[in-house]
Amino acid sequence: MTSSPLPESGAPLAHFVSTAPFDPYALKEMTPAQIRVNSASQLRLMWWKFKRHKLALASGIFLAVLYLMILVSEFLAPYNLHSRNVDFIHAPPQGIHLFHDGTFVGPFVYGREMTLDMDTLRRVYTEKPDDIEPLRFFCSGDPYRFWGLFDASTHFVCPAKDGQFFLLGTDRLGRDVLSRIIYGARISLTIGLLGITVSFILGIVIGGLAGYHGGIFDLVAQRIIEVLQSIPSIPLWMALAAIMPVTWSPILIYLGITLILGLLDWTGLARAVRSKLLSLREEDYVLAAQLMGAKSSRIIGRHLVPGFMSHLIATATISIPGMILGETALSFLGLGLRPPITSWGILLTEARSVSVIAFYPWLLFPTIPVILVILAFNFLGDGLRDAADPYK
Amino acid sequence: AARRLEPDFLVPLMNAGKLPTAAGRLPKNPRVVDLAAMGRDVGKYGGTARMLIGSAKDIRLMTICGYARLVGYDDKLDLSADILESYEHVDEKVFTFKIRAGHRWSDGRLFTAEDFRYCWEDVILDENLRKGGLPTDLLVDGKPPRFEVIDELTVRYSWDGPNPDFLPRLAAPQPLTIVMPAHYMQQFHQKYQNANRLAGLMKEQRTKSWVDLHIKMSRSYRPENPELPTLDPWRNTTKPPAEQFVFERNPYFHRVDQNGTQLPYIDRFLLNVSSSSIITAKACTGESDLQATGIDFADYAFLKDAEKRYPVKVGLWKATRGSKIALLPNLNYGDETWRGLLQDARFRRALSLAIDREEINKVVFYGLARPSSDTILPDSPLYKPEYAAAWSSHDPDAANRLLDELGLQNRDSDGIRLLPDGREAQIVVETAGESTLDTDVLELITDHWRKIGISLFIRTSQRDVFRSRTMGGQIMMTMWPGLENGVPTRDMNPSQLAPTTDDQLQWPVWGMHYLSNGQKGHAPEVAEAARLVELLKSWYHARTPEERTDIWGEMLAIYTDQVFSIGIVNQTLQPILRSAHMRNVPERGLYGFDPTCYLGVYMPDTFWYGEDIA
Amino acid sequence: MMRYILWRIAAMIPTLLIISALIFTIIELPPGDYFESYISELQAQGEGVDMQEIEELRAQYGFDKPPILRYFHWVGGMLTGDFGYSFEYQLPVNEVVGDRLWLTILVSFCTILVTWLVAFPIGIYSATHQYSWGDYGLTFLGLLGIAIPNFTLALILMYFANIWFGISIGHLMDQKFLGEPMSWEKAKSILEHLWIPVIIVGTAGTAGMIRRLRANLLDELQKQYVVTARAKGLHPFRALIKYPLRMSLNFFVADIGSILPQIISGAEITAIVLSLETTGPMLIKALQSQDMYLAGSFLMFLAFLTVIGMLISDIALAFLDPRIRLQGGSAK
Amino acid sequence: MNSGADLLRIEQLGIAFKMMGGQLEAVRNASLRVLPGKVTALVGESGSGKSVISQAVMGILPNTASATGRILFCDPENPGNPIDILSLPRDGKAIRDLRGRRLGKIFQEPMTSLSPLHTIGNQVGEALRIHEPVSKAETRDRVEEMLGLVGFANPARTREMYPFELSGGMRQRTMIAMALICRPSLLIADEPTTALDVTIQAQILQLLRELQAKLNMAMLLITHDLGVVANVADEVVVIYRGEIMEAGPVETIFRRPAHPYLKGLMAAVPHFDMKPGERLKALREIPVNADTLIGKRKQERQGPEILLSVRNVIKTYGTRKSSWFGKNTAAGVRAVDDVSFDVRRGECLGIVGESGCGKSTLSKIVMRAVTPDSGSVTYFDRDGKAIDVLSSEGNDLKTLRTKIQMVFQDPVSSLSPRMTIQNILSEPLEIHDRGSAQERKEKVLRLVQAIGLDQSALNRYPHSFSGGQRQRIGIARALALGPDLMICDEPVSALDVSVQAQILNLLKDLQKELGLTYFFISHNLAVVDYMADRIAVMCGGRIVELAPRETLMRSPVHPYTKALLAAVPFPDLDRPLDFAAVQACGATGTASWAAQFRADNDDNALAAADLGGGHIVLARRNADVRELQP
Ligand SMILES: Nc1ncnc2c1ncn2[C@@H]1O[C@H](COP(=O)(O)OP(=O)(O)OP(=O)(O)O)[C@@H](O)[C@H]1O
Ligand SMILES: Nc1ncnc2c1ncn2[C@@H]1O[C@H](COP(=O)(O)OP(=O)(O)OP(=O)(O)O)[C@@H](O)[C@H]1O
Ligand SMILES: [Mg+2]
Ligand SMILES: [Mg+2]
Repeated sequence: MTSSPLPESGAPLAHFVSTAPFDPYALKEMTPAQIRVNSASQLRLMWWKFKRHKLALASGIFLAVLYLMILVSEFLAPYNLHSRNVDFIHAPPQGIHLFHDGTFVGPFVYGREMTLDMDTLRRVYTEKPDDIEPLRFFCSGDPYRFWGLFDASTHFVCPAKDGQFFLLGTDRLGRDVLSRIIYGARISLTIGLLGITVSFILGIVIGGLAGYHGGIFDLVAQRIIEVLQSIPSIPLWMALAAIMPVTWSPILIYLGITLILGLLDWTGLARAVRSKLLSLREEDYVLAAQLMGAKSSRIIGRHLVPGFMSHLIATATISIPGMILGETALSFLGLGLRPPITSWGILLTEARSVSVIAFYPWLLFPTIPVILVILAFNFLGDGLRDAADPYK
Repeated sequence: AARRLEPDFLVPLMNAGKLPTAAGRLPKNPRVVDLAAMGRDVGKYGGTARMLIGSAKDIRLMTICGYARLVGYDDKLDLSADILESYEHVDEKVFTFKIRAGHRWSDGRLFTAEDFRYCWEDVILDENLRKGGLPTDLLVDGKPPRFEVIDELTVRYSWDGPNPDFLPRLAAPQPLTIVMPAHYMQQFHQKYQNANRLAGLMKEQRTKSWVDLHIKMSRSYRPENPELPTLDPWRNTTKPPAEQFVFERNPYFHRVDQNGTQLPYIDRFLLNVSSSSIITAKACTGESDLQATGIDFADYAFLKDAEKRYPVKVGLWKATRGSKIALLPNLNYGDETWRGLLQDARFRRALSLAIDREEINKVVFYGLARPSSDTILPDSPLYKPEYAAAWSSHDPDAANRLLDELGLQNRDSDGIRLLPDGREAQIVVETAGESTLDTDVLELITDHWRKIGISLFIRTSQRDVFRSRTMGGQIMMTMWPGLENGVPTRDMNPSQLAPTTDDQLQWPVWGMHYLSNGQKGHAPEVAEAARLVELLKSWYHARTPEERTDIWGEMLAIYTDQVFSIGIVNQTLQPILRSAHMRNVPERGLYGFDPTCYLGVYMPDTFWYGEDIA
Repeated sequence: MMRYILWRIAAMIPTLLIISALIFTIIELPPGDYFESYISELQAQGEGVDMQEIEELRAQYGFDKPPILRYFHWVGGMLTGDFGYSFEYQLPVNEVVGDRLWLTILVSFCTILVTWLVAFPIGIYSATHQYSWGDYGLTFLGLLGIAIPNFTLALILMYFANIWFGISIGHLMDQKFLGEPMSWEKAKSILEHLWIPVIIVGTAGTAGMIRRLRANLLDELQKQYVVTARAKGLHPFRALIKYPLRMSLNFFVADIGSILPQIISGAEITAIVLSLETTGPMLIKALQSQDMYLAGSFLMFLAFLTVIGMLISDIALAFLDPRIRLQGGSAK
Repeated sequence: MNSGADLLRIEQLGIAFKMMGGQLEAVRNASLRVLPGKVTALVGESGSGKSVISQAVMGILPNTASATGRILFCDPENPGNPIDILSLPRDGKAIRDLRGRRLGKIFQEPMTSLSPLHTIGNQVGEALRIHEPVSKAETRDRVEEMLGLVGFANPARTREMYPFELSGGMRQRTMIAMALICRPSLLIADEPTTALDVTIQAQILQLLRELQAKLNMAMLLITHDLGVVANVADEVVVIYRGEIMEAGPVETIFRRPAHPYLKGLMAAVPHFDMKPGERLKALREIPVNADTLIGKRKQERQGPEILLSVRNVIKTYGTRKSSWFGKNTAAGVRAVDDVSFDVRRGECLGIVGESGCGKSTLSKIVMRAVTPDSGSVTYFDRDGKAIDVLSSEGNDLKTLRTKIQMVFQDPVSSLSPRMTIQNILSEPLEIHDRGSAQERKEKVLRLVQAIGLDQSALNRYPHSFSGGQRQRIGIARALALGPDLMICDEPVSALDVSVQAQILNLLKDLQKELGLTYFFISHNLAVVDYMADRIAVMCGGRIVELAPRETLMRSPVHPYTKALLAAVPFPDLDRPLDFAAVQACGATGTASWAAQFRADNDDNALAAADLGGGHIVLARRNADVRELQP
């Protein structure tokens, strides 16, 4: 009996017996952290895992803030959605300054003057170096009707009295781009998600049933998918836009059409779900669940779809831009949202000529929130994916 | 100086003996264009002009801008003979046309009275070809003219009553067709072609009947048939469908400059089909040598900027429309209450007064247009300032008063007026929404009208359904360009001011009534509109110029005072882009379809390339 | 399997019939017809129309008859290879499409190719280098592509390509080559212009593909059989290509049926903005002007592609994953 | 035989897994070695870290693991230059060059270790293609040769098949073929024979020995079967909870076990000489209260005697290749061939048989997971109601699903990879709406404890368990609903003898107290002997012999049964297996059978002959019963 089980290389093995105390009933004692983990629910575990993904967490918080912001757009926007300033048409963005001539003044902008160059017919804005227009905060500005409920006029930030403050410039009617972006968030961040939800529910349910049951169910579902996929959205929009009643408000029409698009958009997902399930359903754990007497809905929902979660999350996050910008293509053809409603997509369609890119590039600012939101959703999706990943 | 009288372009053909020299190609008595008198320079031959068009159908621009007509307007809008050597008429009843001797079609065949005869007897009077009967323009009191061939080069049309419209119709952008290349067209005519050959041709052209074949092969307005002989300065050589249409000079064109050089100067026009959205961008990168369509005033700054980088020049012409855009209240609207209001002049006047035209002008037109009602421009000899001023000032108070007077004094909590039956006063304006201009202006008007308690909703739809829906009373108001011809002379037909056709969106049903001779639609129930119809009828019979002037005046007064259409601004500017090397393109001009035919009356055949030819 | 394929091909007939009826309805749905829009277009320019002639045309093309008759006429025509008549071009539909079809195929083919060439390596890279700078950077680029609407991207690219490289605005070739026969110069010009639409149309699909591939790969990378492959000494990259990638192809294969139609219709707006000589703008225009036979036959063509694509996709799926039983129910 | 330096030296190996809430130290301070040409057996409790060690040797630990210590591999190709595997870059060229070529590994769980999308031939030949410049044809030949060596009757056909078309044992043999194809110098075999019947097991062991002798191949053998250890190992290392307890030459270990754990292990081995009613001596006894565990009253054995009756069941699998062109069953495999038997209430019916003879298929037919071509399966309820298993619907089906439960042969793939153990175990309860959420939670905890895991297992996902642990989870899940009939397909194959004893005792207790009925498939004849009341022997899709346990064990009639019994390895150095005597005697080896048991290509030649006393044997119709008697 030796103290190490390992002899010299090549030497014959001696009999080694561990001398450590041995108690077959001994249990490893657990740290409090382990106990906490052991008694947590699966959701809680996921949340903990999610939290470890800093970027996802940040994205989540960013989106949460954004969604909170759309509740108070009226307050946050320095101007109203339709406030026009005919003296500041196509005004470029304005910088915020803190110091004037080396002295601290607080946030302010320099006043500007517009002259029309009659030769080229361009509006030229010159800063007046001694016209200091300090910004006001929690101030009274354009009156608005908060969510259409009560009148108010308090804004987070407003220009100086009789001054102007166009952080992101103005458009061709002299409307503040920043304010329009803030208002546009309302539509862009909400309605499209509705469409995604509808199409996801349909896609997963129909694709799931077709893939799981196969046979005649699959056959019918596939034919429906074929038919729907064969009808491009643009002619459909054209037809729908033509027959929608005039008296409906634009938002209602848009909502309706988004829903209809959602109702038509599920096919791609359904096919992906179906084909994945066609192979997943052959797995033993599905059989195990069947033998336990689980219903199809449970098998699809608890066993199959989770195995497919990463794909679903990726697809969902990737469809978000489509939904946010969904109306741009339509607006481009003159079928989309109409004033007085606006969205980021609409704002972008307003910048639809090369001259905008050459002369008024700030009209492309709405792409920035779009990019941010899309990135945030994607990173959030990454975090969710990882949280649901058992191997992590 | 020894001027070259033959374009290089034609020399190879002449050398090959396929083409005679200039003397052999020109009529004995060509039309001499006195460039000096027009303040232009004599040019030289050569060059290709590129032009961008939004769709293949736009090749008709060449017919419009080429502007070779039997009789045509000059840039002062005076009528004179163009293709014809001369014309004369007796009391506008008997018209005698004299053809230029030796004038040839573009294929070299002589242009004679036979071509008129063929068109009259074998086409217009042919029952198969003209199932619907004669074109209304050729009827006076429902009766066609008598047509006579006086000699080889002289023809005559005579009516019992006066037809003051006849010559203007021949000079119109889309002219009345009374002449066709008989030698060419006969091969497609049942009467002249044996059935076998005809069937073969039909098969070749994939038409179902010889009538279709004849119609297809004879289209001259949209010159899709490269074979069709023409009298225009350039003839199409490309068969559609195509992305690029090549127009080449017509070697037999009948105009010469004062030195006797045959026009046109420019050899070829290349028409490239582009989507309308990038025409501006392309024009700005020097890809067009002459561009007026597809570019808009809003792009002026961008176009102007291109001057720095590319050899192009941009000029601004004055648009001839009565109003750049106007609101047309549908007096035949289906809803009883609304119709009542819309037919009430006070209501229309209130709407008009409420609009702040200065603001619109400033925002959209850099203040360069002129606020005005929908009426004629000062460039017209018939113009009076009061027409433009009628109800076009910004006076919301007066507007409010008018509306109160009308019994719309009740308002809801949002300050929107209530109709007598309790509904909100919401006006839905339909627009084709093709440019942001319409929607921008409407957005501004929405605000203006809110101040008088009227709410405005914008609905964009395809413009092709406007006509039938307006007819059906489903559209309340449309946004549409104002009066077509803003620079009329007393000799031009004032029908645009009266309900005369079904495509006038303010009164299509009444227009239909007139158009169908009372068969369809119904007569105007508004007295002033009915009066306009009467005045129009009396214009036809007016004998003296003064009489016509008076009629025009009264019609214009009624039209503007009644605010049958709500004009916004007119005299807007149209950018005209041209290659910097191109000469003789006027700096200023009137731009419009009718009557100036876009560039037509300014004679693009006299444009030429200076310096090194591109 | 053979049986299944035959059965599927048979099932295509009723499917296509249903689709044709739907397409016909959609095209008929907007009020008015081609002639209405023709008239109003002329009027918008201030031109007059000869209503008489229009009425004649209407009668000639059966627009005075009930739609159902026209439908049967159309479907019957298509079966005999007659796709109807384009009013707009005043030519039979087959002749109108002409060159555009080839250019469309060229653009679509390049787009698909580029999408795959870009998406696969990047997707694989992102999955194997999860949360590396490369992963973040490429993800960002990809997402940028879909975050910017196609037409904006088109305008931007077109503008800068002109400013920087002097490439003429829009179109698939320089103006001077329009209508010319094919030549070396023309081909070069086409290539010069091609990358812009390819990038624009490709970006959206690329990003989606990258993200989904990445997600699927991440799932598969952990599977035991990948470990087995590694234990055999297979290079991790080759192992990835052979095992997880093939597994992840499932979603991709499921989608191939709709790739072509999607790209063709996704390119419509881009093609309009760039004024490409492809079928997209023609289709949109035909729809807008209600040039119904042109639009209808075109949509049917897309539908046909879709249906065929679905069949191919199903067969490919069965090849890809031997466990998949297309025929049967859930019992083995 | 060359016994130079150690081929593999593992020094002070420590392996820990990062987990939520801390680390899990799977291996601590483990040191062991393998001599060239020799076999070192690593035995130990389930979950003690054996597989993890083997993964570390291959350099394929999961990302979440971290290892310390040294693993020195001294390649005979490059002697005197030991490589520390742990220090090689992960998946770098150096380690890749070793893997597959010099180091072969047989994975514990063959199903999941094979890709479902690639054919057997493709996967087996892959290592060859990576490491050796071979042509296509050569690869094919070598693959076929290897497949033949591991006991496939028709290698050419097997090469074209997909893993899911194979039985558990066949997949395991595929793994073996895969590991051996490049003739590695060190083979790491993680439970290489658990899914094989004893005859094939003997054949494989024989093969390994030959390779050892011929190529001087060394082997790190991880196994629970002390019989195998006794027969092939040179040195034995005993590991318990990640620490080495005892090590020494095989002689020492078997003759003079010193550590209490090893002693306990030896004592827990089931053997054929157990008295009826004798319990296995598990290292740990976990007292189980059947009532609270299953939550059901002790029940009298009531109702009809027969619980399940299977009649003339036939199942033929078509192969995938043929399915491309219509249904072509002729080319298929007859997995179950006209099988009839009854299961009596409260008994344990053991099934043994050749690997690939259709046991799993049969059990799946009984569960209605596979539809047979013909035949019937009837279940008799406690109140005598007969339910046709194959066609029941609605309520009947629901009853069946609670009354019959199954333990899958392949534990990994039968557990949803994305559910925690907590969810997996409470799922059957949720499906059938048993108890409140809290009650379910408690019940799950009791189940987990009953199978020898602790609470910390609840929130982990299946992949993070050892093979044996997963197997136990499968058992716990089957128990959750308190079924009447449990179909256990190799339920304890991955368990070491002591845990196996624990589980078998648990099953026995439940049988006694609740009257549970078992349908028990196993290759371990000692286990079957311990558990079963009657035993059926299957071969080639048919039941060749069915008899009460005693009878079958003492006086087997069928040549296949006899061969089986002869091939059992004993954990006793004095009773070595006579490898020479073990011949291929399964469905492929029928030729050596006595004439009255051979069908000789006549489908209808054989019928069940009753020898009395419930002893039935499959023999020629015309055979005389007495002739058959031993
Ligand atoms: N990927 C993993 N993540 C976390 N823990 C793991 C992982 N793999 C194994 N373990 C744990 O490590 C310990 C050792 O596992 P290992 O698989 O080596 O056991 P084993 O000795 O092979 O047991 P068996 O005989 O049951 O297969 C077990 O407690 C197991 O739960
Ligand atoms: N899905 C399938 N498709 C085709 N053949 C199959 C399928 N499943 C099993 N088989 C074949 O059926 C036969 C019996 O398989 P089964 O799994 O029942 O064997 P087994 O007795 O359980 O063997 P083991 O002891 O090795 O697990 C085998 O030859 C196998 O190849
Ligand atoms: Mg293990
Ligand atoms: Mg089995």
